Amino acid sequence: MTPINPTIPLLILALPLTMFLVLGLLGPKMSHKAAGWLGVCGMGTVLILSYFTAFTYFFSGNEAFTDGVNRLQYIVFNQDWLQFYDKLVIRIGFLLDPISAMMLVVIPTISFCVHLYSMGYMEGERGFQRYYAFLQLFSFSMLGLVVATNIFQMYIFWELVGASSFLLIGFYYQRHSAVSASKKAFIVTRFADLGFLIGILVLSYYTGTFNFTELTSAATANGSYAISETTAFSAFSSFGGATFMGCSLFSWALVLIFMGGMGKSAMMPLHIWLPDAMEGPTPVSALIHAATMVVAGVYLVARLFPLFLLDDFSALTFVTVVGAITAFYAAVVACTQVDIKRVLAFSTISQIAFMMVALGVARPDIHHGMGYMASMFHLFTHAMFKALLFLGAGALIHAVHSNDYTAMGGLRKYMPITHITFLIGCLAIAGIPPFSGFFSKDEILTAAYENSFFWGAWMSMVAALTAFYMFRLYYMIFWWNEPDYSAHHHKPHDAPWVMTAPLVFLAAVSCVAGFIPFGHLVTWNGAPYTIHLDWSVAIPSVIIAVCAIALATFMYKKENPLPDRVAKATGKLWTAAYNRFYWDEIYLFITHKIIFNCICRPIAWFDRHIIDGTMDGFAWVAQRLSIAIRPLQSGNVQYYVWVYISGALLLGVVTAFFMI
Amino acid sequence: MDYSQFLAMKQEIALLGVFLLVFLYDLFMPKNSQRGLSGFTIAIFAIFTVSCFCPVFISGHEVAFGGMYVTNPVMLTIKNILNVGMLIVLIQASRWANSEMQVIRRGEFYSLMLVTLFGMYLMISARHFLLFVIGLECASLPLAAMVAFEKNHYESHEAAIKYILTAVFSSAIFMLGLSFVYGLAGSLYFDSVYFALTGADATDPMLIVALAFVMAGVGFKLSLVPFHLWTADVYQGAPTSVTSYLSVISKGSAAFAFMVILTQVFGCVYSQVWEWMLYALIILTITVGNLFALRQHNMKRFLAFSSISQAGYIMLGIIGCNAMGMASLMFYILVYIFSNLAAFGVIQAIENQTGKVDMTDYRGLYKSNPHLSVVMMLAMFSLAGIPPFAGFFSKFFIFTGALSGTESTALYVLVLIALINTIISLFYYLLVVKAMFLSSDEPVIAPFRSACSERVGMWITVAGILALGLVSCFYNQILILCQTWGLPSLA
Amino acid sequence: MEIKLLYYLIPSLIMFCCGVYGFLTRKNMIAILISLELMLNSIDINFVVFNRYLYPDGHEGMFFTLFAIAIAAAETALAIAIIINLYRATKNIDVRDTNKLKG
Amino acid sequence: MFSNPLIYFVVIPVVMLLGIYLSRSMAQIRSVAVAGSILLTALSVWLIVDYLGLRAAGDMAPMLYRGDWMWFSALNIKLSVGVDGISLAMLLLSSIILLTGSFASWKINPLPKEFFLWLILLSIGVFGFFISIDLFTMFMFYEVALIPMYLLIGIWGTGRKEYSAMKLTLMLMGGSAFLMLSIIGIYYHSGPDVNGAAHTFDLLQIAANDAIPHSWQYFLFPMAFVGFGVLGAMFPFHTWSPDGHACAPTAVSMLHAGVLMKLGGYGCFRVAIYLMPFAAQELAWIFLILTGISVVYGAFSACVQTDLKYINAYSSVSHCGLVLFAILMLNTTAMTGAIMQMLSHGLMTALFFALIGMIYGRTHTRDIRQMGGLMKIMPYLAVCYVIAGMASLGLPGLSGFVAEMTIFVGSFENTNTLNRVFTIIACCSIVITAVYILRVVGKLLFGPVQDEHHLQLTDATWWERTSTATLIICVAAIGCFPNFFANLIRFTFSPDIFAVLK
Repeated sequence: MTPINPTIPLLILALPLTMFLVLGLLGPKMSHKAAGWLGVCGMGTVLILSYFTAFTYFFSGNEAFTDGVNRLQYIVFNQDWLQFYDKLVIRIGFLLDPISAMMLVVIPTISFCVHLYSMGYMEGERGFQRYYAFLQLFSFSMLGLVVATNIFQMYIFWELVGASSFLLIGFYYQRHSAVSASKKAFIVTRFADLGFLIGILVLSYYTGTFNFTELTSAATANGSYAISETTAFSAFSSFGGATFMGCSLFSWALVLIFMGGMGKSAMMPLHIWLPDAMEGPTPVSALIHAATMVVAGVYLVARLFPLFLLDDFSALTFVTVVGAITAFYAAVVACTQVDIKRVLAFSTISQIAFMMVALGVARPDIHHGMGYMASMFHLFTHAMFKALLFLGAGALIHAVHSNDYTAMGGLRKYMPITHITFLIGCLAIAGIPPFSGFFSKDEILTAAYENSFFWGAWMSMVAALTAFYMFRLYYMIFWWNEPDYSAHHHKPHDAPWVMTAPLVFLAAVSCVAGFIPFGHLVTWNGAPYTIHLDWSVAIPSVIIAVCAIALATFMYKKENPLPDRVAKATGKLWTAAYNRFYWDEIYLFITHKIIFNCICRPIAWFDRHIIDGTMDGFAWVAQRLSIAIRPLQSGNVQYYVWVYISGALLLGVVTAFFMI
Repeated sequence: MDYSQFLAMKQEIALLGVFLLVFLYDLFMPKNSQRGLSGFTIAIFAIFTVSCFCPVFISGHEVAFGGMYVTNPVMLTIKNILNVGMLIVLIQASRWANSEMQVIRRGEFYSLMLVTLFGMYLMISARHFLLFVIGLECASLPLAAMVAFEKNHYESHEAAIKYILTAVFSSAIFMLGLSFVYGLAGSLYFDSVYFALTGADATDPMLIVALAFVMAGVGFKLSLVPFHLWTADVYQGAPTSVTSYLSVISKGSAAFAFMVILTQVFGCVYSQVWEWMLYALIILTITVGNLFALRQHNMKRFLAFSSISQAGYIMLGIIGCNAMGMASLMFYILVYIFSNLAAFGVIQAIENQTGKVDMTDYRGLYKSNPHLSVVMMLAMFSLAGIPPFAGFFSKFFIFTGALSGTESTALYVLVLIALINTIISLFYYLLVVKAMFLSSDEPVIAPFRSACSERVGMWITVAGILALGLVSCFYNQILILCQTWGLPSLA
Repeated sequence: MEIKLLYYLIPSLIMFCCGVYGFLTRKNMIAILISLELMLNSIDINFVVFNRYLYPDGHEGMFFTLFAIAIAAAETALAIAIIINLYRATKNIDVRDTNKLKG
Repeated sequence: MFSNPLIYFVVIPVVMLLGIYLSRSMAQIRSVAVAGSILLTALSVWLIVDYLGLRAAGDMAPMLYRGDWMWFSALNIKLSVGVDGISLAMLLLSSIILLTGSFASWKINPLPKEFFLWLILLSIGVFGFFISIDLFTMFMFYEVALIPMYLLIGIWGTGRKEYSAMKLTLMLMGGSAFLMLSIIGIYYHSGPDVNGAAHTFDLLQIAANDAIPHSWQYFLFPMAFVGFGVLGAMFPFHTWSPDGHACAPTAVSMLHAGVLMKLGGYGCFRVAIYLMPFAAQELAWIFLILTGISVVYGAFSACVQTDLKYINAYSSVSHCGLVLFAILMLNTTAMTGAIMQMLSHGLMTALFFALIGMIYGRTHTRDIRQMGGLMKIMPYLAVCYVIAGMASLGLPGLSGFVAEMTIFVGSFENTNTLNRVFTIIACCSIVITAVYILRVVGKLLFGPVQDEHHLQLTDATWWERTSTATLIICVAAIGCFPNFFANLIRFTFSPDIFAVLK
């Protein structure tokens, strides 16, 4: 008996794709409402189907999904798509395992919320149908990514999410900023994907396969696959210890693959696109740039985690270092930004870096590879509360028509629902119990402390910063000083139900998600275990968070000159943080000044003047020669004869000279 | 003396018959029926041309006058090719010959033309240098008179002067070379010379100089560089009909004769001596001809230089020194006759109508005279060697012929140089196409309908351009003949 | 004193060279024609002496010479006709002025 | 002779020529062109289906639908036809592009009749080239395809058309000069034919004989490769491409970039590598460097161009460079990828040029600095342009991705360090491609409208929609079902057929 009807997973992928095509091709002929509800209904169906699938996976107890103890990987279908040679085949398939099942919950949930929310947020926008088409395309790609059975399928959908992200960031295509932001997002992630691609090439060349099931897991008796260190080890040993520039090729492959993840997940130094990506409509930011796509990098590392483990931990160390630096950097920058979406964007970067660090510090021998679980847990909870925050921010922007929080303040009176849900989001991200963020972040910190005290302390510091900037944001929006709203043609008010309903729903999830027994569901090798809160970590971190919140309250609750003074006191540092430590400028310098002006232009010049000039030069030489020999045809017959006789003699003499 | 050996010369005798008929018609017909002369000439020459394909003329290898004269199917074929070309020239020339200016001299024009053709026959069939020289002079001296035909044009006189002086000078050089050959070999029979030279020291400077002089003498007729300088001036100054005759028929016969002399007389000193001389001549001819042609505006002068470089390509057929080379050479001549005559046909039609021969006058021609310009374009493409026109095939075969049976890298390099030169030639052929088709200017030449004879001439040449390559039997037939009958004495 | 082959050949060569020199330097076309005649005649000498000295058995050289003389005559006649034609048209037979066709 | 289906690839265009010559009105010309090209497309589709059937039935001959007719018996030149999956794919590509090109030239002016005559003459060359397996015939058709370009660009082009047309023609003819020498050289070292002749032009026979001495291969291989490489826009012989494409009329750019440039790649493997495996192995590195340079160089050059057609022309240099690059990797996967890249690039670049032509026809400028916000004015064309761009930068689901990935995976199979290094360099081109494509898309389609007058412009007409939609469907078809095409192609690249793969 098949454990699950393959039609359902197939529909999960096919439905959004169909919707995309329908909305894309017929959209212009539809009314806004029709298109919007079509999209919402489509996504609703996908939501139901994927919940069904995920719950079947987790709770049906079918022997294809679990051997009684461990959770197994199960391939629902796997269709050949492109064969390179006998073994190396790209397949399009559907892999069910703990993390993909978890993502099957996360993605449609957020996506559905965003679909619904957008009905209100995007109302009356030009290109409404297009917007829904792109949302469907994104959902399709993201779902395809997480259920990938092989690394190349992942790459395919990886590219597709990149493209749909590009299209959605550039939705307001008549705005310069939106266009350049979308371009930046695409190109930066593209650059990262180059690493990913080369990593895939290296990995697949040596292991001879793309399939996750052949890289990290071994087949079990009933057609499923279990994570197997032996398989991973054979993949590792197929490299035969080949090295390149002093490092093993295996490390290179993993680091390059991770580079793809760095791009998508906005790790330093490839993070620069994410803050700019906020140019897209806010629901898009919630869906793509907070909850789903940006965690693809984390997901990728989690997917290949058994391989990462084998690399003497050097690749994992790399992951940890990158994550830790990014987390801190983004948190610091978030403290200084004034655009609420940017604050949230940097907060996202920082939180994803948390997940990366969690993966980086995970070791199978420490609490059953607890970091892995914590990372996935945080991914889950973060998706919920960050989507909540973004959607809340969207509601605010919808109300005051500005991203800038200097245009906000005291909104708690006007927008109570938004206020409460936003507060829940802030509390969750700050790690205050019993909100979900507390649990997941606590697991991460525990894992970090288990790995080394340094990482633990470092991440605790970032957690404190998180609490601080989130509450800074919160106070600046909802308290602080109330600007003159009479300039608007109406007072700010709560959004229509299509927008508030998702907020309430996500807030509710954020409240309770922490109590999900994640350790039973998602672990690196499928072996369930029970999570115990480590109070020695939890209590100090709660205290730290509360202190940070208190500081924020002190500084930002009421309008006061303290923040300005702090800014002045920190001087250059504050300016640098405000300017995101000039990363954008550095990139601009490299791309425009160096690549454009020092590579592209010289090459174009070289092509036109040297290469093409040579070709034209041949013609020129021929013409010059033609002019040069013209006097030969002087018109004087004596001259002709002179040439004739000397030619004949020369012919004879030269030949004779060479012959004798 | 066995008079039956005259029978071997039946083609020459028939041609003489044609000549006499034309001559007598001109002499005895009353003045009022003189207008019929050109039609009469064309008619009987056409009959002659067609009948030359008849079995009565086809024979095996025949020798007359103690080996001075030889004929065989290969020679018959080259003569037939020349006949066809001659016929087209006659048709194309008839409008010009019928013009008021030429009426009184028309008879001479046709007679002289037939005499030159007779001379060429002799050049082709000669196996003795005496007969060859007679043929050569017979072919070139009347031409001087023909070049001078436009009595009222100064250019015609100047061209004739240049032609006759250079021609005599070159025949002097040629005969000086022959005297050396005679001194070395003791005979002027081709095969005797061949045998005499077989054992000779190839490095004998006398032989080399003799060879150089002989090559210069025939090279003059072929207008090989550096013996070519008369060509452009004469082509430009001569009446266009004469120019077209000079550029194809005269050149074709000389090319064949050149091959015969080099391979059958000096064949034994091939690899040592004249191979390198020929390489030099070919490279010079093709390149210099092309370079000169690049900047010409007068169409006749332009085609003169183009024909110089074409002569260089024709010479490539000699290099192979075998049947395939010979066949390629003959095929090249055949195709070249058609292509070049198509071009001259258009030039003549336009010149007769408007008196314009400058390339700038051709601008926008497609708009006013689409048919003429298409014919011209086909001619240019064929000359440039663009498929599917015959020129492509002839060029491909001439290169194939040149490289047949060789492993010599030098030869490949030579062919490569020739090939690169085709790019230059393509450039200037395209200039004509560009003037006619691409120019957005208003056409200089008003629309007109060309004379019937000119149209017939163009149809024939266009048919040739289209069919000669694509229909394989022409080349196949020529090659089979050459394999059977050509070049018997060569290794 | 025996008269050697070379004694003929050298004057013949000198004659030829004179002819060439004349051709290249004279302005008058008639003078050029005379130079050409010199060249042709020197060739005749060549043929005759080669025949006489080297190959006395045959007569090929002699015959060739006869024909060459005839050809030379024809050439000269034709050339003179053309020169006269030109003279009628331009009243000038300077070879260096007949250079309108060039380039 | 007429029982062989392949002959109709030449016969139909010849009949079309006649039909167009006799046409009296624009409508008749169009209908002849469209009907003929639909017929050709149908024929190639049918042949592909039939071909796959024959292969499935176990026909292992390297070429199917063989036909041999002696032409120049003296030189053993035959009119031999035969196709394998690759030629079939190319035939399909050509007929589709001819079809869409006919639609794109719906309103060609002036001299529509002449335009179509030349266009179809060009296509005769292309079709003939792909069906021929006799070197001479192949070469003849190759040149037939080249020369109509001169008039097509010179008469109907724009800008510096006379200069560009001349440059293009002369450079391509320069390439074919090398080619001709190489072909003659191959002929004289080909070894005997089955019919007893000493030499042969038959590709399969020459490959089977494998008699070309190694010393000669050293000489002939570069000649052949450069000869075809010029048409394949190999660095440094690519400069005809930007000027030529920029000045050519729409349909000509389409056909030229879409099909004619493929003749280069096709010839490179079908003649140079197939016939001279030894030299291919020994000398591949030289051309690998050149084509590797092409790939990045073209992409970098495209980054700073401001003329739409120049951008696309340089992008073609880069993409076609990738074709030759992959061919030189000399393994099955990469070579399969090369052919897929040919298909992909053919369709995609034809789409690009069609769109550029349509945009140019409206705005009368191709300078991206003078345009902007076209998405608002002509959404259909703009969306098509984005799709073309996405295909070009290798978005999965469109053709570029599958082709490039096959190439990269295949190239990486080659363990040689030089090949590896160049593979990675070539991979970098996907980023640069993204840069220049997005730059254009951003400037041209997005952003505010630059020129007030553009607001009056209309969106695509029905024939333009037909043309672009057909191409997009094809691009997506390859992108979504790559295995079909890969299997069609891969058969030929087996060691049994390609000696170099042993």
